Amino acid sequence: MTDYRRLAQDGLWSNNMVFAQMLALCPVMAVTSTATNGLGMGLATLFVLLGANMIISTIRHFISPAIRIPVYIVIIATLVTLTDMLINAFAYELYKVLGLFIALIVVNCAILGRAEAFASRNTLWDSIVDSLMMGIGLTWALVMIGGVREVIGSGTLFANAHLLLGAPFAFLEITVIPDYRGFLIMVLPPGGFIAVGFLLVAKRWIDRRGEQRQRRLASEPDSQQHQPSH
Amino acid sequence: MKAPIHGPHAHSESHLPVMMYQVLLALTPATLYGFWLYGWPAFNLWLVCLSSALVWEAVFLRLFNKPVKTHLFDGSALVTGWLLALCLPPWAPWWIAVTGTFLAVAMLKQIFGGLGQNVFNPAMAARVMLLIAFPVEMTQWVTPAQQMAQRPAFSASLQQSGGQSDLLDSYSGATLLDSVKQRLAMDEPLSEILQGYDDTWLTTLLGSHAGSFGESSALLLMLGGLFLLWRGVITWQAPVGLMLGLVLPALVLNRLYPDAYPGALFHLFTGGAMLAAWFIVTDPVTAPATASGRFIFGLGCGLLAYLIRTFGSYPEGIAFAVMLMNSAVPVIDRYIRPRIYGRSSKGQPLPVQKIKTGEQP
Amino acid sequence: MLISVMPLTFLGLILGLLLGIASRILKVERSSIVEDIEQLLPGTQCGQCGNPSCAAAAQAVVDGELKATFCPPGGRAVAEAIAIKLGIPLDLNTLCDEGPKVARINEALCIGCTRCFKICPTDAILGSAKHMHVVFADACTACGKCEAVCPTECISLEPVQPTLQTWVWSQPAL
Amino acid sequence: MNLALMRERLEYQSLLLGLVVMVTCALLAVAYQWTREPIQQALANDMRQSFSQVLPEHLYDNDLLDYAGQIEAPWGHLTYYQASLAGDISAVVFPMQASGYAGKIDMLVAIKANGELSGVRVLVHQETPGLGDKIEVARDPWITYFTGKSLHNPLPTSWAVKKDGGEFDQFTGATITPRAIVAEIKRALLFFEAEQATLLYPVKLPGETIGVTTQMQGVEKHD
Amino acid sequence: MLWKSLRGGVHPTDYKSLSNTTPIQRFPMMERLYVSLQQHLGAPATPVVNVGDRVLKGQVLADAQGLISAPVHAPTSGRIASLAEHRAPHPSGLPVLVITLEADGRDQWILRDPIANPFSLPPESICERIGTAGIVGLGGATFPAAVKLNLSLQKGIDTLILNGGECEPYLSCDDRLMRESAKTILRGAQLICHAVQAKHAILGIEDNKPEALAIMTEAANGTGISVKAVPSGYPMGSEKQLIQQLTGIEIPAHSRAADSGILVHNVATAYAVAMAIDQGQPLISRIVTLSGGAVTHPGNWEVPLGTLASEFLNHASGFDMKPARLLMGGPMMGIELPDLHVPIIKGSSAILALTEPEISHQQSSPCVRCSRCVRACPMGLMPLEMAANIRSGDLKRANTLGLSDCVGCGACSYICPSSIPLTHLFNYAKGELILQKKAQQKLEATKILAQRREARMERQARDREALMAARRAAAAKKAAETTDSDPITQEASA
Amino acid sequence: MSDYILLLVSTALVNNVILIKFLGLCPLMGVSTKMDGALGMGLATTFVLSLAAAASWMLENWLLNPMGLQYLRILAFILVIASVVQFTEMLIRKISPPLYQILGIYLPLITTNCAVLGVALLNVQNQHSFIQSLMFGFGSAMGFTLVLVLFAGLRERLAVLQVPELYKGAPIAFIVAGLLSVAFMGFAGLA
Ligand SMILES: Cc1cc2nc3c(=O)[nH]c(=O)nc-3n(C[C@H](O)[C@H](O)[C@H](O)COP(=O)(O)O)c2cc1C
Ligand SMILES: Cc1cc2nc3c(=O)[nH]c(=O)nc-3n(C[C@H](O)[C@H](O)[C@H](O)COP(=O)(O)O)c2cc1C
Ligand SMILES: Cc1cc2nc3c(=O)[nH]c(=O)nc-3n(C[C@H](O)[C@H](O)[C@H](O)COP(=O)(O)O)c2cc1C
Ligand SMILES: Cc1cc2nc3c(=O)[nH]c(=O)nc-3n(C[C@H](O)[C@H](O)[C@H](O)CO)c2cc1C
Ligand code: SF4
Ligand code: SF4
Ligand code: SF4
Ligand code: SF4
Ligand code: FES
Repeated sequence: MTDYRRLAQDGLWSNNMVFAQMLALCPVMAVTSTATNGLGMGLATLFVLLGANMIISTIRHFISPAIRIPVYIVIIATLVTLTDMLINAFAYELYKVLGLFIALIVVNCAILGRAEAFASRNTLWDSIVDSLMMGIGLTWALVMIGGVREVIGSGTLFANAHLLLGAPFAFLEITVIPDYRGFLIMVLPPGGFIAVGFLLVAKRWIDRRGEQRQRRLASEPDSQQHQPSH
Repeated sequence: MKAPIHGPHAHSESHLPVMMYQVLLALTPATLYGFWLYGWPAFNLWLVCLSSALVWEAVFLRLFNKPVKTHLFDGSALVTGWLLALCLPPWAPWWIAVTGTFLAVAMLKQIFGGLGQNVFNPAMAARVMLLIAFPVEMTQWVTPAQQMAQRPAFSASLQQSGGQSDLLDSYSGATLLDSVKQRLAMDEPLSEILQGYDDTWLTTLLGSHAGSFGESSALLLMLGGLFLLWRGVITWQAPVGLMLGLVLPALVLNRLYPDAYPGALFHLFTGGAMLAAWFIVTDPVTAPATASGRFIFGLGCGLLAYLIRTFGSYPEGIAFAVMLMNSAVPVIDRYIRPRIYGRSSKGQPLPVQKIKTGEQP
Repeated sequence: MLISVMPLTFLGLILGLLLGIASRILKVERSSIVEDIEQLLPGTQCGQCGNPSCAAAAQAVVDGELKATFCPPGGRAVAEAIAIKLGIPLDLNTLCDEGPKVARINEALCIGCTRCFKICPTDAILGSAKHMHVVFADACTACGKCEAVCPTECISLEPVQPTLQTWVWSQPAL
Repeated sequence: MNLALMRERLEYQSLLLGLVVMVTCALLAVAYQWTREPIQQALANDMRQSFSQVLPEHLYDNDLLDYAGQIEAPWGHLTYYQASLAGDISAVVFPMQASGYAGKIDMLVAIKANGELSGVRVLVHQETPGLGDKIEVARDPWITYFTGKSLHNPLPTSWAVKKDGGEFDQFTGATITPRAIVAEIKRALLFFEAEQATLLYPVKLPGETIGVTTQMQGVEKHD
Repeated sequence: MLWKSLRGGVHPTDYKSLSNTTPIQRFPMMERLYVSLQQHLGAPATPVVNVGDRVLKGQVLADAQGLISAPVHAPTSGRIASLAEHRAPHPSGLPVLVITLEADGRDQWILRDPIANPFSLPPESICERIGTAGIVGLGGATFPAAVKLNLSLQKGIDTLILNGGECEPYLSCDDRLMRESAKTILRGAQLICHAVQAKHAILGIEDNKPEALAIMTEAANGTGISVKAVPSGYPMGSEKQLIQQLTGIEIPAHSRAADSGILVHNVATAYAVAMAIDQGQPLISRIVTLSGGAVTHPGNWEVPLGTLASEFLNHASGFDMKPARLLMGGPMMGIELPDLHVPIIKGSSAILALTEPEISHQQSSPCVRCSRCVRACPMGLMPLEMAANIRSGDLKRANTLGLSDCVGCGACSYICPSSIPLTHLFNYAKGELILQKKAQQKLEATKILAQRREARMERQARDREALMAARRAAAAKKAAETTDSDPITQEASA
Repeated sequence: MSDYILLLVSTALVNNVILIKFLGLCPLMGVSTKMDGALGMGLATTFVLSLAAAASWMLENWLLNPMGLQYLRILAFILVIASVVQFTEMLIRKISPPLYQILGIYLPLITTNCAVLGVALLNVQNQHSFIQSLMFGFGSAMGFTLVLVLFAGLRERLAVLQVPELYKGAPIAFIVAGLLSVAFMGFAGLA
């Protein structure tokens, strides 16, 4: 029985693609000048990841090691091209933003990594769960980074969300700091690195707090065990 | 048992805080001149920079659980704050100063582990980041002549420093580097551009052109630098390297195309060149550790600054050049190192050399 | 349709053939355990472990130069798998180093039972039946086996005392 | 069992990769057929959308994409689009590219038949957010001030930013971007004046159709 | 000749005038002497006398043991009171075996046999004589002189360099010795030259000792020994630096001066050699500088080895004030003494009692990469990098950066404005690396032991199996013969 | 000629692949703990990038364009790049172990470096000629190597500094990368 909870925890937090594995960095940096862009990229990657994992885990028994990588890459490339065409056809505005980086999902090392590390050795269902979790993990990371950069850099959040999600989601677009002068550096290239750096610090801090609490909990049961006997 | 004390049991006189305070002393003449040149707003700026640098230092020392008292007054935060003040536009509002010292002291120094651990020059990196983040405020210059003709009152200066006045509009002017660059870009010949400034290098030496607060007087800065050199706080390699790096390409291009490229002295005495030469590239923390390494470091800073000034988008390239060379310091330190006694420069033991016999004692 | 599929299919056929041939002709023999470990690794080739490729990392972990937890992309699962495969403890930071020790036999209590003599894996104990035994400190690895078997509890592991010859400066407090 | 053995065979490997490629190619070919229309539609819509920004609705009643012409400009090959109202050419629209602070600025210029600007819009640019990006109409109305201007209003000598002694505002702390745009628009006007005859000559009679895709290179090509 | 002056180095205030103006005084014999068995580099000497024995002055108390070692002699006549552990004059403060000698006050010499015509003897016997006299290098390293001479003789020496550098601040024992015993020193030099068959001899003296320079130049006239001034600066007196200064030769890494045909000895060592050969006197006393801001009467004394430092200080001078730090040796390379209850040994060139301002020590602050240490290092190292790597635990990298080339002179620590204990870090790392190497060697040795044991166990098991099989076979045979139950068969089948 | 030099400067410095274009960040974070490794990686990337630029140009202009198959571009490029890299790796490993130590061990890493595909695609997008494509590939690789080596040097130094626990390792590396990117902005407008 596969431990789905663990898969989820790994994908979403402890083995997060960006914050723990530190892969998929190029799209992370390049398209996260706003939270909306991050969301779009995350969803596109999620789609490719899910598709690739499903296919690869289905056909894994037929593939010989010598041509393993080319086969995986071809499959991923196909999915990416599909995504590219679909976005181009049906979400042109988003396409203008994500541009080149959709094509680069192909070499997004994280996808090939997942294919090799997980899909090629696990069952279809496990692979689906894993890719979903990893993909969602990536998406929230992208949204997070985009959000931080956007708020600090220009004082808004989810600007242009309607372009991605449709007019009904225009309510997401918030101006966090009205009349903000803008801290330009955060929306420029350096801001991406700096934002990821500080978010990593935040994750580390939270992890550490968690560990401390765990340790405290671990020491408490001793005292609790004694209580019932009294 | 008490742990034994290891030798040596004698130490030289020079201690770190002394060095730092000597740097502050060396900066004083240029700063006082800056007060006179730019009036109260400049003084406010200086004050805000220094005090906010100290506050950030204290806050972050606290945050990282370091003894605040022992580190706060080692003078390094003051030097950083002071130098940052000197390279800001003289009438910059207070929040530029506070953000700048935050970037310099907290982000570029304390996060790296505090004094001595930073890899980028805090003052320069903060200046660059401010420039990129607030390009408008960071390129508003005051014309000294106008300021001295009609000094704003202290109360008005408070408003200016508070960022709530449009006083600046009536005093503003471009820096020499900026205006020369822009007019050269519009294909005006250099001789025409510099017509109003026929004694360019003399005035810049004394410093009466618009520019950053402390970069105006090349002469006073040089004086401070020579003082540091005399006290042994700095060595000559980096300053000389920087000046050569600026002067050599300027000489060559000026000789070839006198109407398109300003001469050597122009580059040497405008913008932040002198401040950088004596106080920035000499920052021990962010420079290579060997003498020849420091020369190369200075030379690189000069050449890059010239490149950026002349061919890039920014009128002043010193700060970028320093940051770029800062990032090359580990590489320099790796390849430029003293030859170890008894080893070749590659680190191999030397061949054994027999003493020559037959020589009469 | 057909025309668009053909050329690339052809390309695929050729490349597949080439790679197949290449993998056969150019095969380099490597130890099977390294290959097994490499199989376990994500194959991301990300280099975060400090090795230039997963294959090199597999070699390094087999050589004992890396901890089992070296691979960030692999996460916990891979670390566990490697630890199991190599039979090494996963959490290395639970091991604490107390400095060197050596076994010492209390002469007054030793009854000469020879149990310690028999069990010592490095032959560090000298002595004969019914006579006092001594530890040859240079050979003792402080494994503690003799301490466990001694019926009179006369063996103890004691920190090695420095002498003028072996004393070294300790790390300065900074 | 069998599979494991077979996987080691050369032909298997070659065929497998070939097969995978074939299947994926086929899949993509289908997808391509399916999305080609929508993609072109999206592109065309995007362009129409841009046209509508530089041309007031009352100025034309045709689909500009159907009225594209080619001309050699001093700076290279140019595709232009004619707007017509009730069969008369009322304006031409063509792309221009200015060299801004951080790179090329792609814009669309619409000039009425009488030489007046009908509108200018910036399509793609990399200017600094908060500074140069005020040329986007979404951020600042600056670019709309060109509407109605022509080579006579103001006179060519005043086609410059105020800092250079001209008519047009610059942005505080960012002169380079507006300067580039003003210069480029002036160039467009001068070009229009010189090539008026060609540009205003109808590229086709009503009812004729020309494929859209081949004509859009002029505008499509921005990165 | 114009050699490049000392590379790197520092110029500490030298304080030599505190002690170099008065002549060397003879220190009186104390009632009890504590003669350490470890007064030299290498294995400690093994005692050859028993508690209660009466000994004469100059009699051997303990003999050299092993390849690198030196004997120890009685500094005066008297009775062996005890052989016990006593705190060593060593930074660790660990105990060392010490022979306590109760002086009888008669100071009666054992029979001395000076060599009448040493130059007619083969060099080997001169070396042997120097060895039995217990002479060790008096320049600080206390390396047994005979060992060094023998090895040098085998390598072939061209030039003897006498080290009169004395670059450490405060120290003036060599200075005074050169002024007062120039002839003896030169005689010693000639003897050493003969012992290693050297053709030339050079005496290098720092130019901050003009009197010694003048006296030695004068005395050397006609001896064929050249006396040369070298620029003063710390560590000019270090072997490698002095050789480079005087001859221009750089001793390659991992090689010794002897490989280049050079032998370096301290002037006091030469003096001791002359005394041993010409007078038959073993090394039983040495010149010790007593100095420092806290000392009332600084000066130089000839002190019998084994005199307690506390007695030396009390009788010779006393304190002006409470000293901040007590040292044996110079302030740069010397060691801190936790207390003065330790004996003077052959390597004790000085006892210093320093005041706080003289030490000028501060709480250390972070390295600001000022690179003064790089400029100061005479070996061309980058102390700041080595220290940073050691602090972050990367000793191996520190070693590749040149830790093994560091002579431990302390110039870097002296100059560091952040008061970082650089030399301490280096010595810690050097020690740690040695320990690691030893542990590695031990691991390999035990691995072999374990394998051997395993093989033995297997063999024994096989033997036992064979034995059992044989017995079983025998038993079966027997059982076939007699149906009676037999204790042996029972045992075998059990 | 000067056009080509400008193209080189522009791709190596002004539009640096890593810091400005954001391509190839994973190896930047991964293989930059040691300067030697960074140099090796840079050399190997230079090799592959140039090769990929040439191969993809030929593919585009001789196969995809004539047959109107532009929509298969990503697939064709990556297929060829991956195969070529894998093939080169095996070849080098077999024929020259020393070269393999210098270059080969980094090759598998490069397949998944998006700079390679990114540069190939940019070449097509910018309609570069064959020579221009090669120059573009080479210049990008030089820029990549430069940044990788500088960054590795900085990280080597960071490793021995007293960086606060929370910031040690990856976080401070990212912040330094950000500052490096700030510094590279200084090259703006050079070409
Ligand atoms: C980070 C940064 C970004 C800039 N971006 C632009 C820009 O997008 N457009 C522009 O015209 N000037 C920009 N500038 C300003 C120019 O460097 C130059 O100073 C300015 O255009 C001169 O205009 P002024 O004369 O109005 O000050 C920028 C400056 C910096 C520091
Ligand atoms: C840093 C340093 C400084 C030294 N200074 C002196 C010195 O001033 N005088 C001296 O005789 N030996 C000094 N030595 C010791 C010499 O290197 C060398 O060991 C000695 O001269 C050899 O003579 P010896 O064997 O007679 O002691 C110093 C060594 C070092 C490492
Ligand atoms: C052949 C030979 C071997 C030596 N071996 C050692 C040795 O193992 N350890 C040692 O400290 N000195 C040894 N020495 C003496 C050194 O060369 C040097 O004189 C001594 O270390 C003291 O020098 P210093 O005080 O300058 O460090 C040896 C000398 C010779 C000629
Ligand atoms: C000669 C000298 C020059 C200095 N220059 C700078 C400088 O340019 N920028 C700066 O932030 N600090 C400077 N400092 C102060 C100090 O080195 C700086 O705070 C460290 O970089 C922080 O670790 C200087 C200090 C000295 C002694
Ligand atoms: S086990 Fe104890 S009693 Fe027996 S031999 Fe060992 S030490 Fe002696
Ligand atoms: S501790 Fe281990 S190695 Fe040491 S004596 Fe005992 S059994 Fe032998
Ligand atoms: S002298 Fe001290 S502060 Fe200066 S570089 Fe060396 S170790 Fe650092
Ligand atoms: S102690 Fe070592 S590192 Fe320091 S100056 Fe002396 S030789 Fe150089
Ligand atoms: S995503 Fe670009 S290299 Fe990993």
